[in-house]
Amino acid sequence: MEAQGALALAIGLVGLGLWTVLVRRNLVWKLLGLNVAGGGAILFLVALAHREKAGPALEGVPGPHVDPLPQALVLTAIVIHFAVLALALVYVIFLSERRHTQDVRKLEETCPTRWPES
Amino acid sequence: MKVLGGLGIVGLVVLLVWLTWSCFPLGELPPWEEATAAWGSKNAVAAIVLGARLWDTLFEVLVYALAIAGVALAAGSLGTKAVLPPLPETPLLHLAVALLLGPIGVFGLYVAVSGHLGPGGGFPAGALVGSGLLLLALARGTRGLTPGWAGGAWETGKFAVTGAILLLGLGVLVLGARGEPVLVGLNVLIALEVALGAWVVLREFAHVRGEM
Amino acid sequence: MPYAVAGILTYLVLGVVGFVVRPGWLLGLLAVAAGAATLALWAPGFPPGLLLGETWGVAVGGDRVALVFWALALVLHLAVVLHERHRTGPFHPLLTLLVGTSLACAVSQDIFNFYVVLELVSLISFILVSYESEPKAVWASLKYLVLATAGMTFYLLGLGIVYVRTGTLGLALMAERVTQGDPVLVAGVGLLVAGLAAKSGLFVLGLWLPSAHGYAPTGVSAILSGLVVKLGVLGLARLAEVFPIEGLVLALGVVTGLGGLVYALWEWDIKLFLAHHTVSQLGYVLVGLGLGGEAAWGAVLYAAAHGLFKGLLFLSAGQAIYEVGERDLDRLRGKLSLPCALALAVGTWAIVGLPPLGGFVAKAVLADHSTAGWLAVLVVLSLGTAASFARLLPHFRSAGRGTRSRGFLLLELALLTMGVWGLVTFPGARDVGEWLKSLIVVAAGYGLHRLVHRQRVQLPALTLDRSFVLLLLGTLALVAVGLASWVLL
Amino acid sequence: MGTLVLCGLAGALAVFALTRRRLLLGVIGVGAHSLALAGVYLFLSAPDVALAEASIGFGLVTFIFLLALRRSGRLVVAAVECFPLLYQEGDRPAGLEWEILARLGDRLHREVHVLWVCRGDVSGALASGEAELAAGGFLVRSDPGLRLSRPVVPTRLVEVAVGPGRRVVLAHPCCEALAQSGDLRCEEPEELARALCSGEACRAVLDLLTFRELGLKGAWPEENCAIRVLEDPLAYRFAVALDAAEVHQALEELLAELEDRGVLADLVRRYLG
Repeated sequence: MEAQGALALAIGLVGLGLWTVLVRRNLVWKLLGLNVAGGGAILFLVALAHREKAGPALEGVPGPHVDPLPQALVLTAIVIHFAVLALALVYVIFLSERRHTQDVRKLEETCPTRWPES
Repeated sequence: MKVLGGLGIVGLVVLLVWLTWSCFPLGELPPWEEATAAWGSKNAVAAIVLGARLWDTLFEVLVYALAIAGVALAAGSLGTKAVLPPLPETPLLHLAVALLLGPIGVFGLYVAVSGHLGPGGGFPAGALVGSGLLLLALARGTRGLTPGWAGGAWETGKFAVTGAILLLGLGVLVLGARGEPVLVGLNVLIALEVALGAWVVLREFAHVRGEM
Repeated sequence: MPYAVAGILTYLVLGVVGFVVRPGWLLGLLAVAAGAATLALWAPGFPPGLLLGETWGVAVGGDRVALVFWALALVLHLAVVLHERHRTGPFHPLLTLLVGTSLACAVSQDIFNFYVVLELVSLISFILVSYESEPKAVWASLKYLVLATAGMTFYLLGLGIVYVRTGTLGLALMAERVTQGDPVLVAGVGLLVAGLAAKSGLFVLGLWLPSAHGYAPTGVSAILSGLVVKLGVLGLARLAEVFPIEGLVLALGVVTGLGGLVYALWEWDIKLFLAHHTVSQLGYVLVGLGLGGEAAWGAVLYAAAHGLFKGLLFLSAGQAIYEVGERDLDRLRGKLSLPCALALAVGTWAIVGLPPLGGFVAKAVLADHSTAGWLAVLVVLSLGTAASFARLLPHFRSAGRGTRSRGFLLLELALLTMGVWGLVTFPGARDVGEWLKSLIVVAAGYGLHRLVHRQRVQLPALTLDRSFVLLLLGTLALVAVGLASWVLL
Repeated sequence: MGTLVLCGLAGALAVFALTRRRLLLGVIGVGAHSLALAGVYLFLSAPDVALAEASIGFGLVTFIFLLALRRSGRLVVAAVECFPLLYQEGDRPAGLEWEILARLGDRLHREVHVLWVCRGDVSGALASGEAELAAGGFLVRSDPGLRLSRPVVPTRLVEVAVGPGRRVVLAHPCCEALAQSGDLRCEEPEELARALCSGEACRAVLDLLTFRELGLKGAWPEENCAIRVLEDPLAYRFAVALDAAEVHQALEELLAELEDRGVLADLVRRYLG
C-alpha cells in the first residue's frame, strides 16, 4: 500500500513538473518544474524498491529488507540533478544580464534559431 | 501547441500508471549480505555506491566537479561582480551562526565517517557542511569570510581532491584494494569535495549580480 | 578489461590534473597517447563482464563496436587538439574529460552506467557549447540542457520499469532474462529509447541539436557532431542487441533522416547547415542499425566515417568563418584560403559517398546488406545529401594560400586510410557497379539541386516550447509504436 | 499510514508551489516539498536517500534558487529628466531623488536601474510592470492606479503671465487639472518656453521648479511678468506600482528615517538652495 501511494505521488510529480515546463514562460519556473519532475522520477525508483513491511538494508535490522540497488542509483541521480540545475541557473543569470529577460519567447526573438536570410 | 503538450502529458501519466499497476506484485529480492561482507560495510547502500558500483560513483563525482567548474566559468565571464551584502547586523544572528557552525561541522564529519555503518555518506555530509558555510557567509558577508583567498584557490583545491578520489578509484578498480579504510577514505574525500564545491557555487551565485 | 578501465581513468585523471596545472594543448597529446596505448593493449576486445566481479557490479565489454568508437574518439581528439592549439584556460582539460567519458561510454554494457556517463558527457557539452560566453551559444546550451534533462527523466522512469521486470541492469544478464511477449517491458524499453533519442538529438525528440552544434566553438562542434551525438545512438545499438526494437529504430531513422534533410536544404548559415546534416546522417546510421546483422556493422562504420568527415567539415567551416568573418554560405563564396577550401572539398567528397574515401565504404557495406525497400530510403537520403552539398561546389575555388592546419591534414589522411582499408577488406566496395551507382546518385543530386536551389522556404523555427511539446508527443509515439509492433508480431 | 499522509503533504506542497504567481513563493514551496519528500523516503525505509534529499534537494537546491532570484532581481525606475531632482550627468543619473533611490537600492539589496522615459509614458511603464517605481518631479495629488510616497520636496503651482492672451499648461497631471478649453498643452518644459517666446501663448501654468529652471534660462523677461501662486501646497513624490507593496513600504520607512535625521532637509538645501 505504501509503495502504491508513493508511486502515485511520483507519477503525479512527473506530470506536474512537465506541465510547469510546458505552460510557464519564465525560465526559472521551467527549471523549478524540471526539478520537481526529476524528484518524481527519483521517488519512482525508490518506491519500486520498497516491499511490504520491509526495513532498510542495514545489517542488524531484522525482517525483510528493501532493495538497496535502486537506492544506491538514486543517490547518484540526486547529485546529478543538482549539478545540472546549478549550471542551468547560472546560465539563466547570464541570460538575464545580457538579454535582460527570463522570458522564453523574448529570448527566442533575440536569438533566432535560423540565421536571417540575405 | 500547449493543448497538444497537455494531451502528451496526460498520455504519459496514463501510460506510467498502467505500467506501474501491471508491475505489481513486485518480485523477490536478491540477498545483499554477501556484498556488505565483501566490503566491510554494514550498510548495503554504501557497499554498492562505494564498492560494487564505484565506477558510476567516480563519474558522479566528476559530474559534480564539472558542474561547479561550469558555474565558475559562466559566472566569471559575467564580469560585473558585486559582493553580497550581509544580512542586517544582529548580534542574535551572529551568535546563532557561531553556535550552529560547530555542531554542523561535527555532524557532517560524523555522517561522512559513519556512512558505511549506517545511513549517511560523503555527499550528504558535504552538502551539510556547505550549507553551514553558506549560513556563515550570510551572517558575515562573503568578503569578510574569505579575506585574501582568491576564488581560484578553492577550485584548485576541489580539483586536487577530485583527482585524489579518481586515484583511489584506480586503486580499487585496477589494483583490487578494498575494505573499511577504503570506504571511509572515499567518504571523507567525497565529503570534502562536495563541501568545497558547494562553497564555490554559493560564492559564485552570491557574487554574480544579474539583472532581470 | 583492466587495461580499458585503466586507460579511461588515466584520461580522466589527466583531465582533472589539467584544471590544476594548465599545460594547454600538450595535455591533449598526452591523453591521446595514453588512450592509444591502452587501446593497443585490449585491441581485439574483451568479453562482457562485471567490474570487480561483484553481484551488482557495472557491466563493461569491449567488442568491435567499442573498438571503432575508441579509434574515432582518439583520432578526433587529436585532430581538434592540433587545430585548437592556441586555446588556454580550461578548454583542453574539458575536452580531455569529454573524450575520456566517451571512451567509458563505448565500453559500457549497463543501462544505469549509460545514464551516468551520458549525463557527464552532456554536462561537459553544455559547458563547452557556451565556452565563449556568446549569449546565442548560452541560450542554445540552455535549450539543450532543458530538453536533455527532460529526456533523461523519461530514461530514469524506463530504467525503473526495466529493472523491476528483469532484476538487473547489465545488458548480458538482461538478455537471458527477457521474456518475450511482455508489454510492460516493451513500454519500459520505449521510454529508454525516448530518453536516448532526446539525448542524441534525433528528430523530433531532440530538436536542440542544430542550434547547439551551430553556435558552439569550432573544435567543440567537431567533437559534438563527430562523437558525442553518436553515443546516444550507441546506446540504442546496445539496447537493440537485447530487445527487439528494430521497428522503433527504423521509424526514428526515417523521421530523423528526412527531417534533418529538409531543414538542411534551406539553411544558409554554414555551421547550422552542417548541424542539420548531422541530424540527417544520424538517420542514415539508425536505418542501418534497425536493419540489424551486417547492416548494423555498416551503420557503425558509417558513424565512424561521419565522425571523421563531419569533424573535417566543421573545422573547415570554423576556419572559413574565422577567415572571412561571415557565416552565410553565399557570402563565403570564393573567399576561402586553399587549405580551407580543400578540406571543405574532401569533406564534401566523403559525405556524398564518392569513392575511395571513408564515407563510400560504409555506404557500400550498408547497401550490400539491406533489403530493396530500405535501400530506396537510403538512396533518397543520399540524394538529398548530395543535393544540399551541391551548394558548396562554388566554394572550392580558393582565394589564396592561407595557413595550414594539421587538424585538417590528419582527418583527410584518416578518411583516406579508412577508404583504402575498406577497399581492401570488403569485396563489395571494389565492385565497379557500386562506384557507378554512387556517381549516378551524386549526379542526380546535383540535378535536384538545380531544381530546388531557387526556392526559399521558411520552415518553422525550432523553439524551446515547440521542441518540448514534440519531445512529449514523440515519447508517447515511440511507446505506441513499440506496443503496436509487439501486438502485430 | 504515515507514508500516505506524508505523500499527500508532499503532493499538496508541490501543487501549491507550482501554481503560485510569485517566484519566491514557488521556490520556498518547492523547498518545503523536498523536505516532505525526504520524510516519505524515511518511511519507505531509504534513510540514505532521505538524508541526501534533505541535504541536497532541500538544502543546496533551495539555496541556489534563492540566491539566483536575489541576484537576478533589479529595481527598475521609470525616470523623467527633471533638473535638479533627477538628471543625467554624463551617462550616470544624479540629483536629489537619485540620492534617495541609491539608498533605497542598498536597503532592498537590489540594483537600481534607471529607465529614462517621457512624462507621458510613466503611468504606462508602471502599469505594465516594466518599472516598479517612478521618479523625476512626479506631481500628483492622488491616483487609484498608483501608490504615492510621502512628500519628498514641497512645491506649488504658479501661473506666469507676460501679458493677456492664450494660456499654456505643462502636462503634469496636477497642472492639467487646471487646464481650460482653449489652453495649449506641452509635454516638455522646453516646448512651453518656446510657446512663450514665440508669442503663441502669453500665460503659463507650471510648477515652481520648472518655473525656476526656465527663468534661469531666460524664457521670459524677469521684470515685467506677473506671478500668481495657485492652489494649495503640493509636493514632488515617488510613485510606486500597485503590486510592489514591498518597495513602497521600504521607501516610506527610508523617507521617514531621512526626514527624522534631517538628511532630507540637507539634500533640499544642497540641491535647491
